[in-house]
Amino acid sequence: MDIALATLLSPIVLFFLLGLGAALLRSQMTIPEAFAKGLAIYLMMSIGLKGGVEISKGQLGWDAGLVMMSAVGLSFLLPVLAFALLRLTTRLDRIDAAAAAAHYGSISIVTFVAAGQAVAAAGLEAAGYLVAVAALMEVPAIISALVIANRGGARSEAVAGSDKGELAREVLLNASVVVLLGALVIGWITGEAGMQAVAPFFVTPFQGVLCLFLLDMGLSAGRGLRNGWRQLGPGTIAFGVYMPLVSALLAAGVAALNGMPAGDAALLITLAASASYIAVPAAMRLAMPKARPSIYLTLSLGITFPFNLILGLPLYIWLAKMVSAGVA
Amino acid sequence: MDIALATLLSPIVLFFLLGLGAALLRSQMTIPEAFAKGLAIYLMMSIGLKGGVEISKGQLGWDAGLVMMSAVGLSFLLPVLAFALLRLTTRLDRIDAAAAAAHYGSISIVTFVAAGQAVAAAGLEAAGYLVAVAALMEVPAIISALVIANRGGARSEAVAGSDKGELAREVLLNASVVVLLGALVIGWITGEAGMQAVAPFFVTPFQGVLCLFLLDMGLSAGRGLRNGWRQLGPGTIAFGVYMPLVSALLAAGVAALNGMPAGDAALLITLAASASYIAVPAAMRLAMPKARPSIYLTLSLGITFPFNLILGLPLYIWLAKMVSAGVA
Amino acid sequence: MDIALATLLSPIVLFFLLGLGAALLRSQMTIPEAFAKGLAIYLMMSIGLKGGVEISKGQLGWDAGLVMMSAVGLSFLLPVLAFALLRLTTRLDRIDAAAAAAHYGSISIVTFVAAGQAVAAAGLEAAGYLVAVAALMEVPAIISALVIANRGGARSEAVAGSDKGELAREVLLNASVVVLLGALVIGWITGEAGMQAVAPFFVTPFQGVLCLFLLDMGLSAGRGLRNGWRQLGPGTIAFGVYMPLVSALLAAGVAALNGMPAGDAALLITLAASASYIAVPAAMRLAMPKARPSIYLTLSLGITFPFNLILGLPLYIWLAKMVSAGVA
Amino acid sequence: MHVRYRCELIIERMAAPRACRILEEAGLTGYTVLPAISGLGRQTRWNRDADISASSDMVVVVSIGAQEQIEAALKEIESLLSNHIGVLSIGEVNVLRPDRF
Amino acid sequence: MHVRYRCELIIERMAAPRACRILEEAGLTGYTVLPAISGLGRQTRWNRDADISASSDMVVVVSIGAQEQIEAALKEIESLLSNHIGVLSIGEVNVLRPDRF
Amino acid sequence: MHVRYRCELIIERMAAPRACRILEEAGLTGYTVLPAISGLGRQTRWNRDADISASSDMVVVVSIGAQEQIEAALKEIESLLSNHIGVLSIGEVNVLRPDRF
Ligand SMILES: Nc1ncnc2c1ncn2[C@@H]1O[C@H](COP(=O)(O)O)[C@@H](O)[C@H]1O
Ligand SMILES: Nc1ncnc2c1ncn2[C@@H]1O[C@H](COP(=O)(O)O)[C@@H](O)[C@H]1O
Ligand SMILES: Nc1ncnc2c1ncn2[C@@H]1O[C@H](COP(=O)(O)O)[C@@H](O)[C@H]1O
Ligand code: NA
Ligand code: NA
Ligand code: NA
Repeated sequence: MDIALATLLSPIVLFFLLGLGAALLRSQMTIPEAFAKGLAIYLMMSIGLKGGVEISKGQLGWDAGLVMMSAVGLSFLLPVLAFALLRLTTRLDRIDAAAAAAHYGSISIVTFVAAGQAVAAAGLEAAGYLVAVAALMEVPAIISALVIANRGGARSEAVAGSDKGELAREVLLNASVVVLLGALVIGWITGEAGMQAVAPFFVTPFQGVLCLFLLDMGLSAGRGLRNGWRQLGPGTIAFGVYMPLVSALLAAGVAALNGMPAGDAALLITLAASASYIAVPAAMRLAMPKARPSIYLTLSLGITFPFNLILGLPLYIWLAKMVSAGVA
Repeated sequence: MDIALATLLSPIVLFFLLGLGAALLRSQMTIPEAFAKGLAIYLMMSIGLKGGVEISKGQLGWDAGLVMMSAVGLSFLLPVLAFALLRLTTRLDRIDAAAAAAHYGSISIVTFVAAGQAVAAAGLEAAGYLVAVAALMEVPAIISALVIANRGGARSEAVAGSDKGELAREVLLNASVVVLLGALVIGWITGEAGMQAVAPFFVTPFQGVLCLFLLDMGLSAGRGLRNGWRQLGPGTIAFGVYMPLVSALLAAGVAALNGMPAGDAALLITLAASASYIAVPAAMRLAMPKARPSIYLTLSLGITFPFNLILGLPLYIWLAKMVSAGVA
Repeated sequence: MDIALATLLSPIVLFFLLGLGAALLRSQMTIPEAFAKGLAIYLMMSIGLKGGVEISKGQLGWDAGLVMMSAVGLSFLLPVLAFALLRLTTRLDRIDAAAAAAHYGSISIVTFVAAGQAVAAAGLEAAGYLVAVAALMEVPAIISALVIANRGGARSEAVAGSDKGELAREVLLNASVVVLLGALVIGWITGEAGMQAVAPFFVTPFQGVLCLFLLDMGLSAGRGLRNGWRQLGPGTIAFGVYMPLVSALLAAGVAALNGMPAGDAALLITLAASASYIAVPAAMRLAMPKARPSIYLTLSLGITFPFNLILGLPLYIWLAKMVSAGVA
Repeated sequence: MHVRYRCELIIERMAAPRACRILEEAGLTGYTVLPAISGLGRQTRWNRDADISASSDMVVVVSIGAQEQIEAALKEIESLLSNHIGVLSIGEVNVLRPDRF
Repeated sequence: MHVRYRCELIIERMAAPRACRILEEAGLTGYTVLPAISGLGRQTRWNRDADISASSDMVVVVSIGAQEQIEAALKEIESLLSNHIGVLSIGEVNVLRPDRF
Repeated sequence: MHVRYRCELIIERMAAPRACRILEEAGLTGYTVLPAISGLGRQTRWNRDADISASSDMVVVVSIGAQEQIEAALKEIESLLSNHIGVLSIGEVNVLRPDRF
């Protein structure tokens, strides 16, 4: 399959593999956190701006609104499914399972970007409002997971020292929501004209920055795997591989129902299939401190992310083509 | 007014507002200090280089020399005025008033850059040596403020552990003076030819980097306001708005006397109207440790900076046009 | 000499001098470590990619293989020579001398890059595989130095708490080896086509980033000199200047024997003449903790690096032209 | 000099604001938060620069205070540590200007 | 092991060099400066990443020394703290190689 | 509360993993590593942001533990410090949940 090979040999995947390999070989090299965090903000600004400019060109119609609502629905729903699967097939307790489930309902913005590039490489086009879809899918999964976790017996009391609004602020105003949605609106307002001035920073070098960021993600994923894989049973590891496929199928259904064109469908499917590894872990430390990061992070960053990046993407594009061909 | 609206809707202003809003809503998002400091050095290198290259193209005449001297004079003078106004209209004590006054005699390089862009958007041109003017205006205000503070009764004894040269080094060799003047000289030496090689880094992406930096400034300004506004009385807040106007009028007079063209005049006026929020606060911690940062920073970064960025710039350009029209 | 002047007035040298001057004047300005480390990784990725793409265009023949082997030999050999010279002409003890010697057998990637630019400015061309040569020359010198240090009397016992593999991992999998070789292979695989997508980040702004990095190196070198020069006797200081010349002559011989074209020869000579200041110092802290960083760093970063950058490069290019003319 | 107590709480970065609120409410006059870069516990082995999610990062909260205030904070901190990862230790120190604590 | 003193000074970043000079002149053989990321005092609430001016940043200076040297530094540090923001605390510790302090 | 010991080792960054291995092997249940930004010793004066090689950087390893484990680590640490630059100090502290150490 050509797309599969092209994906595998793209610089971003190769740099990810470089980082992964170095970490697995126990290299001590690191990319400073402050630098990587700066790059992450750059990436989100860039994605938001580009999405906003795309939106400003066309018109947001009813169909986009419907897709957004379905996506929010998916994000609410997927954790329920993920939780059920985890409880049935693994020994994770309620809290650990709920926390892991939250990650799978939410999204990974880097996977989304990689999908965007694979979509373009496959000669398809994607609408700008999908960036808004990405931002909208970040949060609902967290709410679902909280509800699931709290239903289990003892109502969760407030943790000592916690402040009423802090969880809401962390969930609704975390860096990725603020920057993604903010830049989207700014791109929308300033449009193509405003973009021209900042494109040499936010558009042209984007792919290269992504390489650097993926090198860091590879290092993180590799170290996470090395420290954490022992805590994952085979059932949990399998979940990290089949859950994205389950989500992808569900999202493909949603895409078919909405009659989405192939490019858009591929991105929606990827969003559903991807798992969060920055925003949700932070929220989980506040909301479910007893859930173990070594479980949910190793799953999401160590297993699902590489799987999606290397094997998932070509599959999701193929699926999107099937779906939109069936529709057309 | 078209310029006003264009300013308000420029990406840099919008990103500033995004940061400001996020901070006021108590988002916890931050941009790592190490990353922001790196960006600040980048911005100053870029500004310095561009100014130097501009200078290398033409010739620095007597008129430029006169403007530089007047600007230094302004920087010495403005703190005296600011101090008098603060003492008359607020309850700040001598030390707090002197420290705040120092900020208003010195300059904000980001405001200067934003003015440069607004000037270009208004179809005007500005000379390269204004960068040198900016660098020259950083320091004199600090000296003025020190003299003012020390005149009040008890001569200030040396603080325990202080080293004779340390204040001079901090004031004359801080990052912004070193990088701005250094890059200016380097741009001057290497000229257009040397610039070509580095323009893809220092020129083309500049605007985009500025957006990222202004997002951070918005976050800082918003947090400063939230923590600090209670300590500012209405008189002090009003000062943060009218003082830039007073400075602008004085600088407009200087521009008229020097017969400066509109673009140059707009930049000089902006420099006078702007208030420092990095170099002077640092110097104040050394020189007047008892002055409260919560006063001078909230004033300069929380009130005057947004005022200048959003409302001031169009005004200063208009003022500059008046002045240079009157001259011509 | 035109090349000499052009080198001296290139932006990168001027920014280095700016940093050096500021540090010697005791400016407190710094570039945050996290930011500088991020830039260093960027630079190595860029160099590696470019080298890899170059290799992908042509064919790696026997001659390249021979050069690589000779370069590895040089890296093994130079520390022996450096050690002997240090022991004969200075009062450094065995450990300090061996540690310093390791730096001179290894290489400085920034000097290599500056040489690449000087070579291009001189109208010469250099082959891509020289990047691989650079990566290969990093490590052997460390091994030589360890052997030398251990031969002296008491066999070194393992330091408490040390882990068998840690030194090997530090030496073979440090950031510069991983990133340089990794990016080289990636560039080789993706070739010109893959490079196009990332060139706006890794190629076009490279020179500008280098300016920023050299500003930081100037600051480091200046501070190192100020703190450390007292510990260096005149013999040691002289070594920092003549050792690169000795290495250059040896490398020129190797280049002649291999019949290398002038551009390639200039780079090989520069590699031999340059001294490491990041990878080897880190390895020395692990392998020879008793050697004093104030000696080897001041030598390598404070004396040899500026010497090579400012005076050495034109010389090495001239030498390379002689050698390749003699060959042809 | 006067005897006071130095309370040092090694705690997850995300939970630090909760710890700080507890200290503030117990009447301690101040605290300072220091970053950490890596660590080992019974369950975790973490490294700041090697984990892009930063979800295992710890910080150290140091607060100098009088016995009374520290005791007032103890119970709540114990409760916090029943949910969050962390280690509390309290040492005796001498301070200048005792009225400040 | 031998008894020495651990002097910990939480102080404004800009004033830290002054504190360090005092320690050095008092004959202490060394010190180490640690960064802080946020804090609360009676007057300030600061956060390193949230203040672009960095003018409220604090650092922590730790110096292990003998009683004599620390006492020699105390008066000057007290004077420093009358101008600059900061908190000093001194605790008893045990050290190896006592001749080094 | 219960008496335990706070072991603080100021040590070269490159040698910190060695120190940590020693602590771990001695049976200490955990440690936390803090970054330092500058320092002065009898031989060195260093600053993190001012040295691109980072070869003089120090870190601070803090470990709270029981006397027994700390004593078990002492000899090896002493040996480590005969090779590497560093300062060890041990103070008495009170902890909650003593069984954890
Ligand atoms: N005894 C200890 N001394 C110092 N830090 C500790 C100790 N135990 C745990 N920590 C810190 O707390 C984190 C979590 O510990 P744990 O909950 O035991 O896995 C570790 O990664 C360390 O950073
Ligand atoms: N009791 C305390 N314990 C620890 N740190 C403190 C304490 N009091 C003040 N600080 C630190 O010193 C800074 C200034 O304190 P203040 O001068 O009281 O506003 C605070 O922001 C804290 O970082
Ligand atoms: N007495 C001390 N107190 C705190 N830190 C110290 C002390 N002595 C040395 N250090 C730290 O250890 C480093 C090396 O010290 P030295 O081996 O004495 O040159 C210094 O740069 C300081 O960071
Ligand atoms: Na998902
Ligand atoms: Na001004
Ligand atoms: Na060499």
